[in-house]
Amino acid sequence: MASEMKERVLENLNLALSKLLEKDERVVVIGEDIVDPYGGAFKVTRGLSEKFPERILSTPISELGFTGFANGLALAGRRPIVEFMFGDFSLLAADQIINFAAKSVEMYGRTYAHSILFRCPVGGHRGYGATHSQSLQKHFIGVPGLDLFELSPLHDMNHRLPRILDSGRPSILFEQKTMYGQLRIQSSDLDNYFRVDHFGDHEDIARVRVDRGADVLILCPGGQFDACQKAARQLLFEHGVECEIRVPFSLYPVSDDLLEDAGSFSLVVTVEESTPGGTWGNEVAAKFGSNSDRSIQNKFLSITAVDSPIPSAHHLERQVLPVASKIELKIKDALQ
Amino acid sequence: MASEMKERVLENLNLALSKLLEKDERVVVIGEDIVDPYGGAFKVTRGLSEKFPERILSTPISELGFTGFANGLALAGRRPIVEFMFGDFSLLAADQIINFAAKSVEMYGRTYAHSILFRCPVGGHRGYGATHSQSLQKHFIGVPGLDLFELSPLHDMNHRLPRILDSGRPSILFEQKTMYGQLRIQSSDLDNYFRVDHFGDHEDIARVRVDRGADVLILCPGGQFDACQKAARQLLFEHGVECEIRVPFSLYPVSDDLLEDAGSFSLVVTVEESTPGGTWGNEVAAKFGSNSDRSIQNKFLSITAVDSPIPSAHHLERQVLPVASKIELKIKDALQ
Amino acid sequence: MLYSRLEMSLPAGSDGPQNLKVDASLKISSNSEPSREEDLLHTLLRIRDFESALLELFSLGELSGTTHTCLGQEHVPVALMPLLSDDDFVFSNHRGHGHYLARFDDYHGLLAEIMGRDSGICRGVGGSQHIRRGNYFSTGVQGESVPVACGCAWQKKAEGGNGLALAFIGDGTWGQGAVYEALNMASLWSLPLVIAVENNEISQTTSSDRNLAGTIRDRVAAFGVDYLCIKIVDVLDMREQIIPFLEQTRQERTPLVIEFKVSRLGPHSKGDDTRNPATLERLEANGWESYYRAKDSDRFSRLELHSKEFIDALIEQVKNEPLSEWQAK
Amino acid sequence: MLYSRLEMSLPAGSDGPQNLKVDASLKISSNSEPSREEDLLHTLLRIRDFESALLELFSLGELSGTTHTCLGQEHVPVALMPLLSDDDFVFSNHRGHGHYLARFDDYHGLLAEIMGRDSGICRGVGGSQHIRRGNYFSTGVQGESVPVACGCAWQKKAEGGNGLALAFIGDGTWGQGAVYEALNMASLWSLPLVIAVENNEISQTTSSDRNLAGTIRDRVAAFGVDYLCIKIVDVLDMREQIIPFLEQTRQERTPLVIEFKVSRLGPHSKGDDTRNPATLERLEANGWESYYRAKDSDRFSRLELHSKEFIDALIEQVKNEPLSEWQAK
Ligand SMILES: Cc1ncc(C[n+]2csc(CCOP(=O)(O)OP(=O)(O)O)c2C)c(N)n1
Ligand SMILES: Cc1ncc(C[n+]2csc(CCOP(=O)(O)OP(=O)(O)O)c2C)c(N)n1
Ligand SMILES: [Mg+2]
Ligand SMILES: [Mg+2]
Repeated sequence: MASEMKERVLENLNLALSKLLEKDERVVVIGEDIVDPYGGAFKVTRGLSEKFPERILSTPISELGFTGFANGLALAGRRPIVEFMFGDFSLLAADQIINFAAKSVEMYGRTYAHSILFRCPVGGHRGYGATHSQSLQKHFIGVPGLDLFELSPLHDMNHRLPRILDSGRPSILFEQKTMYGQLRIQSSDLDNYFRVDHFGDHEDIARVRVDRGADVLILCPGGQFDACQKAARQLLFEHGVECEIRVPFSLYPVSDDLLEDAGSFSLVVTVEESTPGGTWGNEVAAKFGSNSDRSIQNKFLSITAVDSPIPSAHHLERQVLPVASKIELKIKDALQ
Repeated sequence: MASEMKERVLENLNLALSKLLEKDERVVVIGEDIVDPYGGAFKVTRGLSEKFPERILSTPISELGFTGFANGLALAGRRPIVEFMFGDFSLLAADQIINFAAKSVEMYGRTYAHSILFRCPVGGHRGYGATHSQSLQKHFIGVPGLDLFELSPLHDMNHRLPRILDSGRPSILFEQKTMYGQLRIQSSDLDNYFRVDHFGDHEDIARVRVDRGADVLILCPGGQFDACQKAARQLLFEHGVECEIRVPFSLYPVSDDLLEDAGSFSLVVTVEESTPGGTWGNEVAAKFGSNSDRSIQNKFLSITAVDSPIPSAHHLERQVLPVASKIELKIKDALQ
Repeated sequence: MLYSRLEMSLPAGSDGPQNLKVDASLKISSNSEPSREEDLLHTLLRIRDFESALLELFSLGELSGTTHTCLGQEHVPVALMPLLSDDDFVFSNHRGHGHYLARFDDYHGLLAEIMGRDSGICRGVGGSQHIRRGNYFSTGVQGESVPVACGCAWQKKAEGGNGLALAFIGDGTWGQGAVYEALNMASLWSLPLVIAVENNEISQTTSSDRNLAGTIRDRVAAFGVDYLCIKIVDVLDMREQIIPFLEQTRQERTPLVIEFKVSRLGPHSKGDDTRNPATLERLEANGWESYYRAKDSDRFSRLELHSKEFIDALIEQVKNEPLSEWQAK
Repeated sequence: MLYSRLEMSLPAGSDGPQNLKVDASLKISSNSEPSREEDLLHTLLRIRDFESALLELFSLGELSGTTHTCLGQEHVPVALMPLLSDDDFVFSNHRGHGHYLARFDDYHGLLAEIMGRDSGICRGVGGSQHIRRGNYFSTGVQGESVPVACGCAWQKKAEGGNGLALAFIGDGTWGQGAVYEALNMASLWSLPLVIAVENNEISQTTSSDRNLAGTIRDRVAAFGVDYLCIKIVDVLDMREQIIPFLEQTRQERTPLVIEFKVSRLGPHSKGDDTRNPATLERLEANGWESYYRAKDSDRFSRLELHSKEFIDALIEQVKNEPLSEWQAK
């Protein structure tokens, strides 16, 4: 794809789905109100039902039931992709995700492929209120057989979606709702200062930095990249603090690559929109703790939302969620 | 209670429930097959329906529905205690627990009491297989408004059960199935070597040690105490390694007290039966990391089950779960 | 007369809780009284105008988030609410503005809530979908409230008295298993649970023939639960049909499902209507607006004017209020 | 004859997958053939003895974990299984030994599984409740498999052909919302899904009048799904009643619920029966054992002996096998 072409995150995901449906007859997409002309609450499936009418299934409001249905398809050799209208509702299907999909891989004494992808739009800043705004990623960490991924403006889904399904492992893709409309970052220059590259297995870790040897390493899922990037710019321009941001595509398991060389930063920061407790940041920290040389005196900082349900009013949402200015401030404080 | 009286963990819990029902008219117990003469799959509610026939509700097989029902009781000022026959099935009710019970506390702009207790029998070693043996504690960590507790042979439930309900916060009590039949530890001498005391808020942290100044600090939920204690004895007698074991009643939030003085041990270990990833141990480690003086070079070790569904066959279960001999070995290795 | 007294006691624009206690055993007389009908028509219009104003505010960018208006369905809560006592539990859903307004007559509190003002019912934290006031609750997860209402109904029965719990759900929400789990318990335990189904034959963009097999009537009957279907839009006549059934629920403590055949005249949320204009026109022709306009068009126009002024003034007022100062704990 | 061929091709004790492919359009003749009936009675008895042996092994402490025997319900899978092709999907539940044995005639594989031997179907990892072999699955969470089976039925229909998916559930499992979510989808999308309900009027210790309001028949009908009730215990007669319904499911791709009125003669799991002996006696008198014993008591005794010997030998064999050497990855 020409790096000059402007593409939104939503378009990229939509296109990736379309190509996948075209190439792989086994793929079926399942969810509420996903057929055209509506194309899903966030329009991720727009246009698909026109092209693949047999394989885009708009379901009753039955999260547990249609997730089970999708598990059945997976057992029968299909490759279902399940859209939860809001990731919050994945809790209604937790039994089918954790006790069936994930168990199908190893519970029967042999390893079986169970190719199924659950898509969860997550996150706040849209004024939907506490039951439609959560970032529940952390609750699905550490289920044997279940892999977690997150969408980002830095990761092309065209080859990544098929890869997830090829893995034969049930997976969840988290998608920050506010990110759908953002432009993808396709060039290696983010702007005149920050440069982008990718490293690690499958080039799955996107790295954004001014240069080698930054002071601060920020680790965040795709959904927080925008806020982190803004914070990093402020830190650079206002306070002369250089940050390197790494955005992994795979949230769990946490790849060793993510922490490559992490000991050389004076501060390592994780940023996520989840409430505190049992966070992805803890998982990263644990990995860091066990891998890195503890004689290096670097600090670890975990930035999350406030321990509260997410309010509806826009200005109150900003109070509890980790917006750029708060990230900036917390990093600044931690450096002192 | 006289320290000489031998009481099993199950009896203690059953008695605590009975007293609570007697003292507090608002308490209602809800679950599958919990009435007499059966008294629940693990007999925790035995005898209660005879004494309080109106307030012990045996339900259809409807985990989501009866959890919702209990939430309704809580809204109406009752104090429901919900028994999941197996903690694994709490996943069917995750929406009612996370999106309703926990949200009821703060989602409406004011703080409301929502007194409800979910009881989850957890853990393996009973040969029930992968969908009836899990330790899902970690998946409920970090939900605003939701507190987590775990039963132990070291904690008297008689005053603790009422306290949970008095808190006005939805709570989950995890109960290791293999522990129900164990004798409670009611004296301050565990044996000729190890002594027991309690400290922290509400004396909620039980401490088992030979003396001050042990080498290793083992932190574990009640369900792992038995294995940890056996490992500690072996370490002492076979290898001359002194361990102090701390068993908190409150799993989450993790109390500051739990890590009191932790920096003075050469090794801090968490033991839990969960699979790796997003563990309680990570939560403790994160707290440790942020609280303690990092110039102390102590190590942190997290012991969990293997990353696998729990097999049915007894000998295979032992292979994946953290039994005493494995705990002993891992601690010995970490000390080298 | 009971209902005129009731409605007289609800001053327009009041935002204090109203004592709506009603002796359900009282029957209303069948000949409609002009003053009573005028009052309820005024309520219908104010709810309609409230909802239309929200859509307007959204399109002007003065509101964000989500809003599911009850345009076309206003008569359901207006008919139902005066039949409930304020000790009864009410569970509203995502399409709940009309439920709230008909219950509390508190336009200010709801608008302030939706606009994130401090005087909002829940200080802007709950928002359009998450409301709590006394025994009135709403939440945004479809089906979640039905088993919850079941628990409240159990408590009502345990207390003695004739209280009940009522939950509103849409036709599409019959896709949720929780509804059946609750029906089963309510029937087994004989609980005074009322499910008010607003069947607008659509869920978001999915017409009910594409997500609901069989009929709601049969599903209800299969659980041994009483069923009433309301197809009319005359609010007083609706009440007359409902009262004996509610009465039975209160006296016998038996569950009841009331299916209201209604039309959603607005978009699902904002601007997301995939239906064609002809369909909408047909639906409008059968709604309460056409009905009451035809019945007395002068009265209708007069009240419409009042209502618009009332809502316009309300918006001005709320806009000028300070934003909520709620702080997370 | 079709069925004699079928059952002849199932060597006792075989543990390889059997090709049970059947042309469902073939009807069986109504006059029973002795050899065929002898075979199926032998199967009934071996399943019964297998289950009894498990309870015995438990009481001797030679088995641990949980086991839910199908004592009294053996005739259901014995009637059903030969009517399925081996491409059809089957979802068993916690009370699934009979389902497995009737489908695969593999006593060795199942006992080895339950005893944690390497030759077990799932190497001792799955255990009594979690079995997978080809298109046959079981899991221990009530109701979980019904929507899953629905997905498999969709695939069967998408493939063309006349395949179906069948899920076994108990009466108590009608408490689970997932069942209704699946019924709704199966009806809306017209899927060849069969739900075989083994209604023993009890769930663990709860009698069905205490956890099931209304009737299963009505619940099914409310979703526009076909329904068949089987109250008899003569296996060949059962098949005759079932075949036209299954045929319709295959041809028209429509869902079907078959309710089998059965008696659970054993405990729920082990030794946890709270029913009184008189009740159990009454139930036994109506079961397939009494029926077939009365029909030909010599034959019954002869086969009973065979079966006991077969199971005894099996136990000896499996006991001497090495424990599973499965390793977590
Ligand atoms: C569990 C759940 N799934 C999906 C949604 C998203 N959603 C909100 S409203 C709606 C349609 C509801 O349809 P219906 O019950 O008929 O009510 P109506 O909107 O027509 O009043 C959907 C799917 C939700 N809120 N909750
Ligand atoms: C979701 C879930 N809840 C509870 C259980 C525990 N349990 C196992 S069997 C059973 C009773 C099932 O009754 P029924 O469906 O009638 O089948 P039966 O045992 O009579 O064959 C229960 C409650 C379970 N396995 N799954
Ligand atoms: Mg609708
Ligand atoms: Mg049963």
